[in-house]
Amino acid sequence: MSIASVFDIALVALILAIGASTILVRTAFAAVVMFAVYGLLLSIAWVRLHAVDVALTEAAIGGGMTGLLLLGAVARSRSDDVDRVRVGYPVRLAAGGLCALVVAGLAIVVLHPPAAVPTLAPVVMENLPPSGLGNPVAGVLFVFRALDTLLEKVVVLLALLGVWSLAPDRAWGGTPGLQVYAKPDPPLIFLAQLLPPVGIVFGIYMCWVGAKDPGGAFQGGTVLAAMWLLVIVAGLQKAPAISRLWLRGLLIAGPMLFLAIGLAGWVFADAFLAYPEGYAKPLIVAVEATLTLSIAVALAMLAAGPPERAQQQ
Amino acid sequence: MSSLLFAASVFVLLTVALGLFAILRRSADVDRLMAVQLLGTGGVAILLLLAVASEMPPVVDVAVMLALFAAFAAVAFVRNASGVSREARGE
Amino acid sequence: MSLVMDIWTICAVSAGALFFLAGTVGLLRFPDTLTRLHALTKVDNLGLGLITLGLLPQTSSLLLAVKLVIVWLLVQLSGAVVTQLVAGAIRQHGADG
Amino acid sequence: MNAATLFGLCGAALVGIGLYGLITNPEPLRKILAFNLLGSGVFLLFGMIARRAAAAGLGGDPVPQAMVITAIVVAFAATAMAIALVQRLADETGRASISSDSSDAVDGEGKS
Repeated sequence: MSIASVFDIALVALILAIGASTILVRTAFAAVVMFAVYGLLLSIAWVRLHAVDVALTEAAIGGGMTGLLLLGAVARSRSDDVDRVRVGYPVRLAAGGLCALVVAGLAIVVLHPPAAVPTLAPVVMENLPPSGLGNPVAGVLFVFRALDTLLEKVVVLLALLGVWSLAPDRAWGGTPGLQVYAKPDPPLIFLAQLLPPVGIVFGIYMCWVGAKDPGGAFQGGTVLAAMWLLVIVAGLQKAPAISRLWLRGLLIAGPMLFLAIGLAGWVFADAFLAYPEGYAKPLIVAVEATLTLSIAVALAMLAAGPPERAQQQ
Repeated sequence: MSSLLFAASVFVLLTVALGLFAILRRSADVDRLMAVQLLGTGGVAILLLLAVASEMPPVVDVAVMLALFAAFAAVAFVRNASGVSREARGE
Repeated sequence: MSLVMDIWTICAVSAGALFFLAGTVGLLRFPDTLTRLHALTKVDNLGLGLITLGLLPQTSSLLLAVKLVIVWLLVQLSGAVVTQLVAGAIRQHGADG
Repeated sequence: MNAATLFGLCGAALVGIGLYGLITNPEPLRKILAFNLLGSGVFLLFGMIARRAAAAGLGGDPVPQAMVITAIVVAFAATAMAIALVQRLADETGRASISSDSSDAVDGEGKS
């Protein structure tokens, strides 16, 4: 057994243990902390699977952003484990049996791969050079399956609309409930002044390097979102009211540009979302840059939750 | 050299696992805050070792990401843990 | 020359790994939350620093080497501040045994 | 056993763990967490498929990898939506659990 497989086995064991403790631990707060740890560990697993793009996304979203999102929910429903309804022993046993069956079924599928593994990698590599990109994952996201990526942005916007529309009537158009709970905290303010410059540079770098190496608009956008949230949480800046025009403009700028270029493709390259020859890379970079901003704002607003306070005039 | 660096990453992974176990054994919520912090340093060390051992330079970017978001998550958790208690005391 | 570099890498990385072990032992053995926090952050940051130093000669480009140092500095900085915050939270809740 | 298979099995086990949590835990927040766990198990299965299909000098098939990236972002959006729903429910009804009022064991599962 090579030392690399020892690493993999240890990592898998740790991931499973942390995953199980996410389910079994008593308080909701502890479960959320475990889930953040789980997300960070999972990004190491993605590195071992040679999927660095995914590792970047998982570290950012699975580890950090989902943690913040869930925490907001925990903080507001502090009724946990006081009079928690426990599911009875027979049900748990039956559920355990069912889950064991599901796992067994999946394991059989995993252990019996098809004789000829289907792969699209050669096709991707063959068609990548005309786009001018060097990162095959970015190629799939922005050239071959651009429609998926466009629709994904729409899904994120729809989810944001859904979250916003869950606000009580009096708070509509107001400020999200990302409250600054406590008095200003000097170390936190220090961090919120020092980390964002680093983070913003790294976010732009992610977006830029995404054309060639692992990285891209999602990863860059998530970093920017996190830095913005950090500044808000530290109380250095107020969360914006969701009725602000600049906010809404930024939200739709990326998808709109993407859509416009897609429609223009009909005229200039005779297919929706096709890029005219020779212009593919500059167009993709432009789309990625705007998408990074839109994703940053959308993810930050999703994590901030529905508006809770009416806008002060 | 590569297998040696792998061995080092296994070692660090095991110490991180042990550390997580030590942290999770305690029942207090504040103790758990340290788990993220532990992953912040240990996870970065593991990723740097992997990046050099398997000659995948972009993995260093994952390490940066991990460091940034471990700090971010830790801030969110601390903010939350302290915010709620202050609210409960009516400050 | 490369042999010297390799020996340096081996020494520094092993020392770094040992510091990680020391940090974990501290986590397991120290009596209260604040001292455990101390063990966790100081020792682990030192371990990470040694590992980074050890990896520097093995990097293929200067840019990568600079990036490694930046990662370490970033962890140092955020680690120091986050530790302060955690310690503040612990003091507020009262450290437990 | 190679690394891809190992992580595939890990994904399968995570699906099981997530499913168990989804069924047995009455708190909506914990259900959302469990569902995320289940989802990440499925993502790992995709990762296994991508890794096995490594060809043309790549470490993995980029198509499933790109799908997983999209999926992670969409899962985040869905989680945000679910949390907002749960919170509104809690605000309206004042209850943190979606099991029915009787603490009957079977209901905890059935009403979710």
